[in-house]
Amino acid sequence: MSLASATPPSRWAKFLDSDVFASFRRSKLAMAALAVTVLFFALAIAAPWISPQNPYDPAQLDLINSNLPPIWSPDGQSPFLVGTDDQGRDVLSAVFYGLRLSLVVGLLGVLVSGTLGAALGLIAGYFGGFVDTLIMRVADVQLTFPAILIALVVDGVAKAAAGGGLDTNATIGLIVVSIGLSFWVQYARTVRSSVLVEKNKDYVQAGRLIGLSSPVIMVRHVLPNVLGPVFVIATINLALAIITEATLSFLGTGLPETMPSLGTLIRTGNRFLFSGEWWIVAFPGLALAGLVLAINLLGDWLRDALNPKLQ
Amino acid sequence: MSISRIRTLAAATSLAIALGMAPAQAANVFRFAFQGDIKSLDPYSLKESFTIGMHAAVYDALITRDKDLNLAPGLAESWETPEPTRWRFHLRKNVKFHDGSPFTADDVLFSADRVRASGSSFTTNIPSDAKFVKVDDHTVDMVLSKPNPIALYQFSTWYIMSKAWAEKNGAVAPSPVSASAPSYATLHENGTGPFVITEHQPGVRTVFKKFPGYWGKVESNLDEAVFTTISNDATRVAALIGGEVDWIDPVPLQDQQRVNASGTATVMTGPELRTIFLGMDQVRDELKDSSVKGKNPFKDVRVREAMYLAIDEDTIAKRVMRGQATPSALMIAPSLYARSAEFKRPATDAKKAKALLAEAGYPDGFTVPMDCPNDRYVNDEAICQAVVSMLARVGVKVNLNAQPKAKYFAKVLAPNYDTSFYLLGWTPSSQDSHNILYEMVGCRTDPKSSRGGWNLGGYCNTKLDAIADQVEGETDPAKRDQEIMDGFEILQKDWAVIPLHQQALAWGVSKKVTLTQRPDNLLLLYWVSKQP
Amino acid sequence: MTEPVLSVRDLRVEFATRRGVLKAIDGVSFDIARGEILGVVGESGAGKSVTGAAVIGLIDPPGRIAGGEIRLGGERIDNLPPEKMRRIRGRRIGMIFQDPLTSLNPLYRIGRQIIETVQTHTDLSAKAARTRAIDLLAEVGIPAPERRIDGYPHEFSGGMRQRVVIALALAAEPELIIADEPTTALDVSVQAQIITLLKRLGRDHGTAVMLVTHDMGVIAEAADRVAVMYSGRVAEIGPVRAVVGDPLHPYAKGLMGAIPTLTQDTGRLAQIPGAMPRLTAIPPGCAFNPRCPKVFVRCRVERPDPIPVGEHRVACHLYDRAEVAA
Amino acid sequence: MLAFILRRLLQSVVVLAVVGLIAFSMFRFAGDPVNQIVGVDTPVSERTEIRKSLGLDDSTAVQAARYAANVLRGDFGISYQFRQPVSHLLAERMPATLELALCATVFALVVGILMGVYCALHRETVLAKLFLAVSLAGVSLPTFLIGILLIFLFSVTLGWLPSFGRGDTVRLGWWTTGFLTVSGLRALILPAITLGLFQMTLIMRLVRAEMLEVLRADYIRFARARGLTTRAIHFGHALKNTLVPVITIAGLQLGSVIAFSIITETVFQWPGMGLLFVQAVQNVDIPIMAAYLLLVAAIFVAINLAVDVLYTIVDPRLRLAGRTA
Repeated sequence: MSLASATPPSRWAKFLDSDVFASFRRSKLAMAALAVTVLFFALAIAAPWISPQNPYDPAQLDLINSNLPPIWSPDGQSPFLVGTDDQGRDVLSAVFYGLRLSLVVGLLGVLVSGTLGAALGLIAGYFGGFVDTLIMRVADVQLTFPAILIALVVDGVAKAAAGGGLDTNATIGLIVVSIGLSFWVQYARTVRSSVLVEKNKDYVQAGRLIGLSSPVIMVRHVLPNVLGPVFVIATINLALAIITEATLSFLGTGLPETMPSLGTLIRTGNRFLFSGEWWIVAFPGLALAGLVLAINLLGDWLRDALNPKLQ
Repeated sequence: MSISRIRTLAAATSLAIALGMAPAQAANVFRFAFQGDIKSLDPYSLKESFTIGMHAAVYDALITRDKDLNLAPGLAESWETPEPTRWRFHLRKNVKFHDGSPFTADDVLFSADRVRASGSSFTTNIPSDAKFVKVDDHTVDMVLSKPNPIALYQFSTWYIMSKAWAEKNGAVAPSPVSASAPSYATLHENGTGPFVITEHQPGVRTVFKKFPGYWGKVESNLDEAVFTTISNDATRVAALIGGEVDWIDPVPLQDQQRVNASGTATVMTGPELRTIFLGMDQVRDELKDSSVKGKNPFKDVRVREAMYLAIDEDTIAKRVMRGQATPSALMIAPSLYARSAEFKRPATDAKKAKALLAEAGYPDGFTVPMDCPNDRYVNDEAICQAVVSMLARVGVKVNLNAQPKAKYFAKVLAPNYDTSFYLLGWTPSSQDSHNILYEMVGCRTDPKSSRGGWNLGGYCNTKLDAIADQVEGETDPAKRDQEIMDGFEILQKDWAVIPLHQQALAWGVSKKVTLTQRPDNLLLLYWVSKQP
Repeated sequence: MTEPVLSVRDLRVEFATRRGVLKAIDGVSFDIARGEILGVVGESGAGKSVTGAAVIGLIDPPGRIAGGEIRLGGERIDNLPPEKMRRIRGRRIGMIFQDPLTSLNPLYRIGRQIIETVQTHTDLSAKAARTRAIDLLAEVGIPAPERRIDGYPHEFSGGMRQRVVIALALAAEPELIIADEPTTALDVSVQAQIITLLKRLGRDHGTAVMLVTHDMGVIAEAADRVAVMYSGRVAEIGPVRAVVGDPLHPYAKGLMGAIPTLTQDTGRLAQIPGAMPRLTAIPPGCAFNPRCPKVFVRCRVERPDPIPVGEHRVACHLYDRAEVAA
Repeated sequence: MLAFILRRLLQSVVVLAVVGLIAFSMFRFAGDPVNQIVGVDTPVSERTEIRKSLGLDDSTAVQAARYAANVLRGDFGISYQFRQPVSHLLAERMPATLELALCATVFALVVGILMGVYCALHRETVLAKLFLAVSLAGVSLPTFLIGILLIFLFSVTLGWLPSFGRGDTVRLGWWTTGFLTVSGLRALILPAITLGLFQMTLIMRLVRAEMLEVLRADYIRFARARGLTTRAIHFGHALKNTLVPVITIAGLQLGSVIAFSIITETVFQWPGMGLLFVQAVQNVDIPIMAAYLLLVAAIFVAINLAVDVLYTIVDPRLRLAGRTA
């Protein structure tokens, strides 16, 4: 292809020259979305070092500081930049830590559902027949239950099994499992249909002919070709997972108030919407909306960029 | 679509609109919303304040309570005690049930049996040894085996049902949960009260209409009252402010200012009888999920004292409850015990708490799980969170497990008592201290007895049990109060429980409405009036 | 000679991309007379299809006609407003695409699609339009057209579908048909039938046909004249007999050496080493110079203009009188 | 065709059986219903008796088998909290949920398709970009927050629309409808928008993407080459081809609309099945929970089936008899 050039371009140079990157540079919106997403990730990672308070350490909360407005109001107090909630928790710190949790839950949920879905889709598409029918029927049953119902079920069962309270890590695990269990179908269907297309292509047939085993063919040859759509779904599902976690919190099966995620912060802050203590819900709400919006925009643009038909 | 079809449709629509709107014409309708539901129309099925209040609109009791919670004549015009163990009730004449049948002594006897039958939640409303005897059609005697100073205290929520109606509709037994068919009395009522229920869709809406054949004079000027469940706090407040309903309960603490500022409604607050308190497991030899292995720190009175002293109830009342709570040294509301004022809450002292913990062998504190409901009491979860952070400062690390009441109660109540540290609220149904001494802090060592049935922590002091038994039979009020005082002192000395406060009632009431609020938190429609 | 049906002069089509403006068509000129079939041939990317699209006014952004003129029956059409151009499409210029499988809307009966086209361009009643549709189907050789008219595209074989597509292109008796690779997607046995059909229709109706293909065999079989395109320019144009039998342009020579028969499609120009330059990298001078066996200095600096040589017109410095003289 | 439907029916039955089993066995562990049934001072002995009479002491298998047998007879048991047959309660609540879901879906479809088509046909306009941005914002906020914000704006601040409930309803046989009264229609607006918003943005984006793809299709190019009017091409050819996949998604979405109405019904106190379910979860009302799950599954399966059939009607390519699933 590029026999003319003396030194083959580096991967990075190739990327910079690619259509994907070009379309990225062209889209100011995508750039802004990436900037916001990176910023949120950075805040989440840096939360312990940049937060004035550890909102998860009850010993650092003092009721005396409860319900303080943002610092620019007459009653605002340092160091509570955007005010405190009803427990004296610094809202800004809580938002940073909440971002961290929401992202962890979202990323893990996407990881679980993506892995599960991609694996099942590969298997279903590649082997076909009974395995395919079985997996896709299970997917049908699965689709009957939205994430909320699944979470209620999983939560109830787990709590009953654990014989009562669960610690926060277990709760995170539960939500991740619930999200994983409710979002895998989309991956499975996408991967399956891609596999159905790919598996009749020459290179897969050739792989079979030279005696590669099925798992090798699937993982090494088919999987890379379906990763594009999977990545798009994952991005959009990350946003969805974060929202789902927030909704679960609204229904009371989310993360506890002592270790709030953005969703829990909104649920609790929601109580103060009418009372004039708007900052308790406004900042977590803005953070959540901003994060999800940015990720959605990225995913959107990514889908268009990776779809050659739309070029 | 042809013109004629459109016209037909339009006509049908306007007809339907007319039908739908018809009842609203000119009638004075009171619309009200509660966070929960009217669980059942059977007055013996569920002991829950709001439902009991709703039953009071359609059913009458022999003896009722007036606006100051004093006993007052109901279906019994008057009563006397010819002997210490015999009560004689003179029944009101010319009282009719909603189906038109007359009220007689037979109905009282029937109701007395039914309320104590299996499946009733109100068995304790009548002394268990009481025998009811019909003297004549309008006179009934109640005979007890021993004197009982509080025999009539719970009569006001024992509503009289019609014998003939129950028999006709197969509702003789209190709604049995396990029956394959629903009980008639669950969905229908036939009381003697000032209102009839014309429509009852469980969980959706219930319509009350004035009963024209009521025996008494009714203070209320309502023609109709429509009840709706609105469980979401924000929606409920919005409905009140928007004028869609005239009354809501509860108004969340943080929204009270806004309701008051709305111009259309105000918040009506008052002390409630319910006491919120914390309990600690003193039964198990090793706490569940605690860092302390092989022993139970709560068995050490110093640890219990430290827990008590570490919790700053004044700040909780001021901040979490926004001043809508009365810190309490006792497990009972001041209005229910004359000598309450003699008890003081020991002052918060974190330093002493730390010292006590060190002395007990926990210089670095310990870890303990805590159970807390999050939809039962006013700001219950927020209180627990505040407690967690206060205890954290003396080194006790609490893992809070706040859950909806259904799950919470399933975990902590009998028979499992699966809790190490919990928050609970309690209103003595007899409105008397004996209930506290017997059910809340009595030893639960005898599985056959109901003593200590709600003593989730299992605190046990036999001296206290003896006092409780004394109190039960004591008829001299002064002596009785002294005995109760002795009991409460033992409790305080043992740091058995950590009483926090009595929460305040908070009803949101439209400015068009006048009504009466009692500390027992019953909404009684017969005292509700609305400017038409 | 009467005025040609289609006359293209110095046509230039550009695509604005982020890497600059690409000249897809650069100074193309040709005529097609009534009843004549002009074959346009070249490798993929040579600009054949773009030329066809430009003539029928279907160049979509970011592409645009940057210069030159297109005349249909003497009337200039390259600068018409969109609505006027739309009325010409289908009515005066018909088009046939490569893949009959995807050219028809799968959700509509073919009858509906033909009637819709007929009614767009004529005042025929629904009933008359249907009769016309059946006639059209009969004319392109669909058996039992009065029955098949109510069939869905997926019920037809590939060849039959291409016949339907041709019927659609013919629906309003256009003066010009642009057939863009009409046989490429078909079985070899069916290809000949379609070519025969096109030839017959052109003859019967006096329709001018612009037959775009990369397949020299088809050209040799069907076309009256042929234009060889290379990198957006016409390398050589002339009667089929002349161009095929005696190609002048070195590229055309190479191309003719690769003529496949109808039964054997090589498709590749194995005889000419190298590949056509990408539009982003057209060399200065003659676009063919890097591959040309007879390249000389002038080819690398000066772009050759088409010059008449006998019946041919050739864009090659070799045939410049000055060079010949020298 | 018949064989295809029969096979689908059989699969549906299997799906329902699995869901029923899962639902039952799951909720077998969801807390102790006895505490919800009895009063606070019911002694332990009585609780034990109730537990026994409810059959809660039997093994899970026995309880499941009993439940399955009852369900087959149309008996979903008696609700613990309402002490009414569950089938009766669900029937009473179903009209509210179905009317809400219907309105939400119609709203989502009409607005979603219109906006999607607009965005596809006028890709680069400011309005199209605005639609896209708004649609993204729509999916970026949790439903409950949107509902509360709508209440805050339209009920509390502006006082235009009711914040809860169905308004006045008219009874038509066993069905209650809010369509025939002014207050009923007014009460529908906010919940339907809240519930439909997510689906609307989804459909809008789907329509846009599909349409953009269809507009690139050969037959659209061919249609243009035939000189068809823009209107005929966009709305005659492109739209119909766009809507084929949209039907599937929208159909499947109707199922999730019903399930997602749980949140909307909670926020707006809409007296439907979702609210009943949430209340049932809070009160550990197992019969209602299990019946609701079964019902949602049944509705979903039915919709799935309907979509399959509809699909074959719309797309002639699928009408071939020899279709294999």
